[in-house]
Amino acid sequence: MDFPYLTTVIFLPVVAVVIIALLPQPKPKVIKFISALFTLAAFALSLVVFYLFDRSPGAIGQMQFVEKVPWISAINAFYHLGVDGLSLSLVVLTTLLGFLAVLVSWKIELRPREYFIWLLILETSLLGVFCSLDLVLFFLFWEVELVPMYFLISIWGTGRREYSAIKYVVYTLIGSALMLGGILVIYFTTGSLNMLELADLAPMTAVIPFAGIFFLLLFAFAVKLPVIPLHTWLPDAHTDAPTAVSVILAGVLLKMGGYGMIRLCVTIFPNVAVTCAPLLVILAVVNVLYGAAVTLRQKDLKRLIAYSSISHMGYVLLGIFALSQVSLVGATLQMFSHGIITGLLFALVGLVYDKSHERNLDRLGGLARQMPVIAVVFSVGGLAALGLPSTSGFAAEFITFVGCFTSTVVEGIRLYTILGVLGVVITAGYILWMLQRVFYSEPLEKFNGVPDADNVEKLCIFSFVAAIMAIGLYPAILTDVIRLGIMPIIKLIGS
Amino acid sequence: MSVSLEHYLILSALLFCIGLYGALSRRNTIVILMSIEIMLNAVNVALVAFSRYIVPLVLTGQVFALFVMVVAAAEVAVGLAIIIALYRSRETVDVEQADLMKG
Amino acid sequence: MSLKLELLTPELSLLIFALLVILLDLGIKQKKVLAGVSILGLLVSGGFVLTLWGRESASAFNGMFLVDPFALFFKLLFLIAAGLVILASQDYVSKFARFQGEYYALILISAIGMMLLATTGELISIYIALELSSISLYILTGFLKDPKSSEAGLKYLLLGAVASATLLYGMALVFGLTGKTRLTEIAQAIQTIPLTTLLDSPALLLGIILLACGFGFKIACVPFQMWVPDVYEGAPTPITAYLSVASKAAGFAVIARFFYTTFGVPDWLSLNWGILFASLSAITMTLGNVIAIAQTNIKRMLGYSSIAQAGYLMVGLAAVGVASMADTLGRSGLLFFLASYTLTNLGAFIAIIAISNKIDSDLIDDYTGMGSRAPLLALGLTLCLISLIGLPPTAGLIAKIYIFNAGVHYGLLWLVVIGVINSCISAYYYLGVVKVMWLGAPVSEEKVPSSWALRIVLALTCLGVLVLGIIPGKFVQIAETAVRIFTS
Amino acid sequence: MTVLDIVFWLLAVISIGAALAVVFLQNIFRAALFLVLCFFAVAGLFITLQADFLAVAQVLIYVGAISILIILAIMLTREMWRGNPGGRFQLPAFIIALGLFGVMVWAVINTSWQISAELPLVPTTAAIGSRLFGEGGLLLPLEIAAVLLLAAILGAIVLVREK
Amino acid sequence: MPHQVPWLIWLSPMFSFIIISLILRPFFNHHPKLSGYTTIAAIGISCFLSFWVLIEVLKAPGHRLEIPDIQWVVIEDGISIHLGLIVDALTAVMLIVVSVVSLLIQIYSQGYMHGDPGYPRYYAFMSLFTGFMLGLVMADNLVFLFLFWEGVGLCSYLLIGFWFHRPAAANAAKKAFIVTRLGDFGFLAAILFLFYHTGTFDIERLHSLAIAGTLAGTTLTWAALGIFSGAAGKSAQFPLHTWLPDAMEGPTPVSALIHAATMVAAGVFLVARFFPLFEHSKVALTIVAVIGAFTAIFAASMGLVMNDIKRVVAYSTISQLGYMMLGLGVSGVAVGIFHLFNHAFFKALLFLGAGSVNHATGTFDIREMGGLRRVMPWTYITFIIAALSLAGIYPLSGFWSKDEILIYSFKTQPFLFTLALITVFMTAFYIFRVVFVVFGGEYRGTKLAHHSEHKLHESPAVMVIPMVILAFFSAVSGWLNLTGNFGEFLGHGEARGLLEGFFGILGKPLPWLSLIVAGLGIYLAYAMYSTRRISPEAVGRTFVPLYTTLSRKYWFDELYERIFVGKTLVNGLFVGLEAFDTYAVDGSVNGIADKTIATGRALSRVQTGQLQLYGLFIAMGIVAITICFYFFG
Repeated sequence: MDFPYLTTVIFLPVVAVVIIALLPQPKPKVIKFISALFTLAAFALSLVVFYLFDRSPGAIGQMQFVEKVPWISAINAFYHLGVDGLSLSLVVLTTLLGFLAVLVSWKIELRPREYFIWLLILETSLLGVFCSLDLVLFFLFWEVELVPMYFLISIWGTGRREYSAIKYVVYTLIGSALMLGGILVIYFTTGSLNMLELADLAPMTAVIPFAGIFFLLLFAFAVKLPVIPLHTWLPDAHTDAPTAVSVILAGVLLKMGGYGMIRLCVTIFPNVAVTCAPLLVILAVVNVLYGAAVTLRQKDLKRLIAYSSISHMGYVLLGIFALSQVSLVGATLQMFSHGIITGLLFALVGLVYDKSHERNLDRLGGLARQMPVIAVVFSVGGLAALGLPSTSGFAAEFITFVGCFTSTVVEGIRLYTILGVLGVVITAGYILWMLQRVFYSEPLEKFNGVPDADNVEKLCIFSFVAAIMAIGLYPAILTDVIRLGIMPIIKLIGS
Repeated sequence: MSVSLEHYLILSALLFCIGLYGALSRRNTIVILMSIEIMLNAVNVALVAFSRYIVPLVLTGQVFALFVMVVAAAEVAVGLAIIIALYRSRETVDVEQADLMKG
Repeated sequence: MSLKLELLTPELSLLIFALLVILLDLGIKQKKVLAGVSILGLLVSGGFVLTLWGRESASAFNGMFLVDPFALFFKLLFLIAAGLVILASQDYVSKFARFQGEYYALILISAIGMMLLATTGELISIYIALELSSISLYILTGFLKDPKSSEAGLKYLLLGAVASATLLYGMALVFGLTGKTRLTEIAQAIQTIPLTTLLDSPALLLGIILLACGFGFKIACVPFQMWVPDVYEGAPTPITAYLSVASKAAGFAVIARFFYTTFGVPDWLSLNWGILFASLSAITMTLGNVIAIAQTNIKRMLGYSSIAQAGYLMVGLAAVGVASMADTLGRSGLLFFLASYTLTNLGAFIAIIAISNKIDSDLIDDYTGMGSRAPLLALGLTLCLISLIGLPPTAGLIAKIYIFNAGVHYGLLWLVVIGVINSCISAYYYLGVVKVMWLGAPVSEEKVPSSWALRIVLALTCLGVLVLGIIPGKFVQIAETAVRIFTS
Repeated sequence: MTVLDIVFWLLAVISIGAALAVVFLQNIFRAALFLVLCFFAVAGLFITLQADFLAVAQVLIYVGAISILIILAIMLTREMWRGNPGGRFQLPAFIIALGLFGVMVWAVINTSWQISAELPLVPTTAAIGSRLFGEGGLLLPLEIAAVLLLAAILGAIVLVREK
Repeated sequence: MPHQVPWLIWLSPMFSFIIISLILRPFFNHHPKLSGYTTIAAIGISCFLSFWVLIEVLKAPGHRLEIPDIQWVVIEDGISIHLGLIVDALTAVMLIVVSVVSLLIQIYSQGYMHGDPGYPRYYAFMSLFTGFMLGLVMADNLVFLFLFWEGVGLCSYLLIGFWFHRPAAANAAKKAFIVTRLGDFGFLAAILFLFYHTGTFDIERLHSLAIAGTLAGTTLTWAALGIFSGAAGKSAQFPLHTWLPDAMEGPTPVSALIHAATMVAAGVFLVARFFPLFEHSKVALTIVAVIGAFTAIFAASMGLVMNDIKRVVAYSTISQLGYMMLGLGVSGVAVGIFHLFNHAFFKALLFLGAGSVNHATGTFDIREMGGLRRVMPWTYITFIIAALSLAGIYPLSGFWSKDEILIYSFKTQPFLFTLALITVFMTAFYIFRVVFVVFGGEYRGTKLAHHSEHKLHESPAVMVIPMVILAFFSAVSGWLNLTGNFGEFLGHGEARGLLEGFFGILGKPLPWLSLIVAGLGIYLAYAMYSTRRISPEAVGRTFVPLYTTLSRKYWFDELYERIFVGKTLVNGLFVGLEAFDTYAVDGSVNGIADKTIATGRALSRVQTGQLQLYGLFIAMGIVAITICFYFFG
């Protein structure tokens, strides 16, 4: 076995945690630098992995950078890591946002040591989820994320942070609880926990019907994604979380849901997925339209962005359960794209709030004069969110739409796709309305002297913009890789 | 009708239930303890009866009953000790007043 | 008849040390020595257990005293628990300075009782061993002799006596049906009785129910759980820890062995009590968790939590019942869960002992700001609570996966789903404590000191919790080995 | 109806009556005395069951030790004047006890007991001795019982002595 | 010709945008002029190359050049989206229009935007827009086209909202974007629909499929209508017309370039680009014609009563775009595009004129103007030329293309012809109303004190010269088709001699009819606003309901914004959904949580501390379990 790339990527943040924990009385600056350094290293290494990733046709359906060590032999569980196109894109997303989240947190002054420790652990858990090929390992990483999230929201959050934190935890726990049930049933039906071996499970007698297992798993992912009506933790958690956590939450955590749906629900139970797809597609459209409609009513800037995520993740759901190759590629790209776009938006909301101490849209206004850089970047982010071509938002949504519309698997998918497309118009509505309320019209006197972004912040938000534009202008960077991961899954559906 | 195992068992059950009723309905802790002793005696009746009717040649049941007596003695000793300790601190042996902890 | 003394060495050595402690207490001024001697006794006993580990299973006293990996596993567990409790008592014993010797001796004696409980295979011995451990614990519960402690002792004793009387009646019925007292013989005798359902022999049915009730009292399952919160609250905190961990484990040990050996065949019989435990399990965990939410006293809260945990453990028990004879999963799950739970709960109690001792309160609200007043203790407690919820990277998660594994395997998916949803509910109140400790502003800036002994114990338990959570492979294997004897 | 039967019925009535008296008598001291009576009756029942050694042990342990202990405790706690009042759960306790009794009777009657036709061993003392100490005997519980008594004594001392 | 050159046409302004935004704006902000020069240079290059391309296309067989593609993204095995350029006659014409008008307007803007703090931003956006617009006309597949399509929409948004601190501008920008996006929704749907049926995004491939009849029937109709919906949004056709008048909140050169000459015409271009599809669907084509004709008269009617000079011109633009649609609908690419071509010049000129007037007076309200012919002769003359061209007066450019539309519609759709003819009258009236009010009579400006201190003055040369050039084009651009060359170039035309073309038309009755109608319009305007023989106030009073209806724009804004978006959606349906979300969904979750906690409290009250109760539970448990077994065991 060569260099354990994935293990290194996953545990680099933990190394930083150990260092930070062991330093006696470290200065906040030191902590921040260590965190930044290690997350950057993880990002760099993930880029190396991305670069080394074999894109040749022979690599289709192959997990790469596989590491497999026996772990709990009694239940046949392995420390089994590996990436394919699907997970690789999300790994890169996670390391990128992990690094940027550290930058976003540069101004943290309250208990910085704990804060960065939790943030780094969070990153590790997310990376672990995307790299695990063993169900128990997957579940373990899946659950690890809860603890840091709880602390991060409830200590460093704002507003009703404790309520939001516990709500988030309980919601996720219920989901993962059912997922655990599903995983166990799978294990006992097949005796295997290996995600690769489980692909396209041949019909066999299980304790409960396959559809039951499918929905047990799906529920967990639906909570994360989130799918209406399991979504109400999201606005609360996003709104009350500290900025960097909102970034990660919206940027990566929601993707765990989409990833899980593709990796487990669709891959293991393709036939059930096909049967249930019509229902889920309808839910997806509801997500898109309902989410957008409710977004339009929000008065709190952060809450607005949060609700917009619900709408945007609807496209992911739509793409996944349209069950065509293109739609799945689109959905994955949409996950990536939404990650950086919403990440950026939350980072910017954080900046606006830090500087103006105001998040209520009714009391904001005219900030474009006082913070031009933020205004410009916010506009770019907003436009990307509404799917303007040349941004990643468009590439992702467009590919998703094309995939859905041409899907032959689901009955009536075209109508639903068109309805989904309609969501784009509402999106434009709330994004532009928001931009107008925050930045346009006459500058308000109370915001005089409010500073614009400083250099660290600029570095951070410009990185986001660069990523958005890069993917938008040339999505093939990712789609070529994602496709490799999606193709074998689609073959399952065909069969 | 000749006396049989069932008779002893029903007697035992009756004694057991009287003991139980006493343990659950009396307020005086010492009476409760006495009721529990009745319950243990009831069990002994059953044990000895079983010994007599089921395995008359092996005296396991009787030995069992013997051990029960020992345990009963120990239980009573400790129980009374605790009651006295409680009495010292609370000046009562009324079980209904022992409700410092609840909820 | 050969006594095979070497098989008895763990219990005997411990007994000797218990006596030694009592004797030393008479003459020695430096009471710390007593704790040392007790620990030494536990170590010696543990050493003997380890020498027996890996040998062929053997028995003494005509098969009444069984030395198999299952028993050894539990013996080790009790020894570890007793050791940790004694170490954790270091900051606590000042409250009853006069009786330290008796205190340690009783802990050792009750440990002996529990060890015997796990190791005996005969009705009378089981009964006496049960009483031995119980009576020692009644005494320890009332040890403080303040109103709360005495009240707790009284409640525990009276209810315990009623429960043991019912247990005894159950034993009597089983004895009456079979004429035997050794479990294996009973099992054989039952198979000769021509039965197709339990209703054919109501006495057997009643016997099983009464036994379940008597043992259920020990493990605190619904509806035999109501003593738990009151006793936990009133008892000296180290004893609460001991009760919640060792006593419960002993209960599970004896139930697993008793029911499995005695009522393991025929299958329908096994299924019957399997379903019984499954139903009780569902009610137990739900009730425990739901009521725990309402608690304001941390010991009471942990009391209800331990009821809930018993509920999870009973999933394993139910799986043992529902399972066919050939499989070990339910029992090994039970064992692993118990090991994990023991460490975790002890860890939590150790932290609580340290904190309550200083702030002189068990109210959760008084834990406000502990994160800054006693960061290490708070961290340890947090970790243990997280493990109790069943979140990674702690033992709790693996244990839950493992035990639910068994449940799912034997078609108890409904129970597992109830179980996992219960863990979600439990997050609410466990995290409530965490929240108070880390989020609230401290009432005072005063640090909460703790002795080195306590810190080390806490660190050890936390380490154990983490190790079991991250690399559980080895320990799962041990659990698997420990139950294999049943299959042969 | 044999003599044995008559004795049984007599003892049964006495024991039940005494037990009821224990529970219901308001004078707690008298209740204790009726407990002694009950124990005697049970000892008599043991004799009807050919358990002569046990009967003696019953008298010694229960009547001689336990009852005295209880009476001592009654004196110590000076609670005589309060009597033996009923608690708040009398009715439910009665119903439950009745229910349990019903269940038990149902179980006893509906079970086909494998009655052995052999005659019991008499006298039992030697047999009990060999059952305890002999080959295949119950030595283990005996040893545990010793420890149990030790623990109980220890506990009683600790609990009763002043702080 | 090297293949890369056409790419440079649209990339050159893009580079300009990047240079301005990444280098000039951050580092050379104290030299704002640099950005103007950069833009002008970049667009100059584009303009130059456009002419080159035109020449190449003219020379090329079949009037088209082959440009190699760049693979953008592979979406499925064998199916990939390419970025490629289509360079044919239509492209060439559009390139000329866009680059020339844009270049002139950039030059003009140096004067108009002088001293504005957002000067570099203005030029950055303008570059960006020009780049997108040039790309739009060249894109060879739907995705690429859509990219540019949205890109110009974005620039329109940014430039309308250029003075974002004015709430009206911000609102207008938002409105423009959303309304056009509504149209784009149809366009996007059509793209998906076409791809679903054909598996390709390639425009030429779609053409050939339509021509071959593979793509036909309802499929084709629906696709065409989807495309038209996009076109209608961009070109502000009824019922998506409401955004364009509001878009006048942007700087005037922006209105000239984007909202008159180029972007709004992109809708017309789009229909032209997909004309083979429309051609094969009678229904679609008819709908295009009807919508076009209706929009023409509908917008013109509102133009009659507006008092804001830019709004008059804006409604005129909508009306003229309707004309172009009508042209496409009744006759084909050549006619519609020919009008687009001519319109670009005179309409841009009208806007620049309006800008020039505004530069002098500081207002757009024609009631505040008057008598400007004396102080602003250049503006006056050029404006008159543009107005005459718009009114379709022989031999100015507008005449030629409008006449063709009238002729064709007369042949095929007599009813639409009637509408078009009435529109001619209105057009002439409203534009000359402006001319007479603004330039005739005496100066009436009172409001703007700071302007009255200065003398009114002619605009600087940098503004006037582009106007003059445009005036030249406005006058003569129509002559390009005298010989039928232009039409033939676009694939649809009959050759004739130059003189025959120029004078021969006067021999036919229809042109005379339109000339007379236009003349009447001008005369009426003259009578009402110059000589005051007819009192406009009296007319207004006579037709109060009509006047109100027109000046309130048929209440379409109210209908859309207040009733539909406001009352029905945002404050209606969405409120309901939000309430549902808060109270039903979240409420039930919180309710369950609260219930659980309350249950916990209640149950913990059972724990009374009475140990006998606990004992009761034990005994009860035994009985209950036995009973359960009895009944269920």
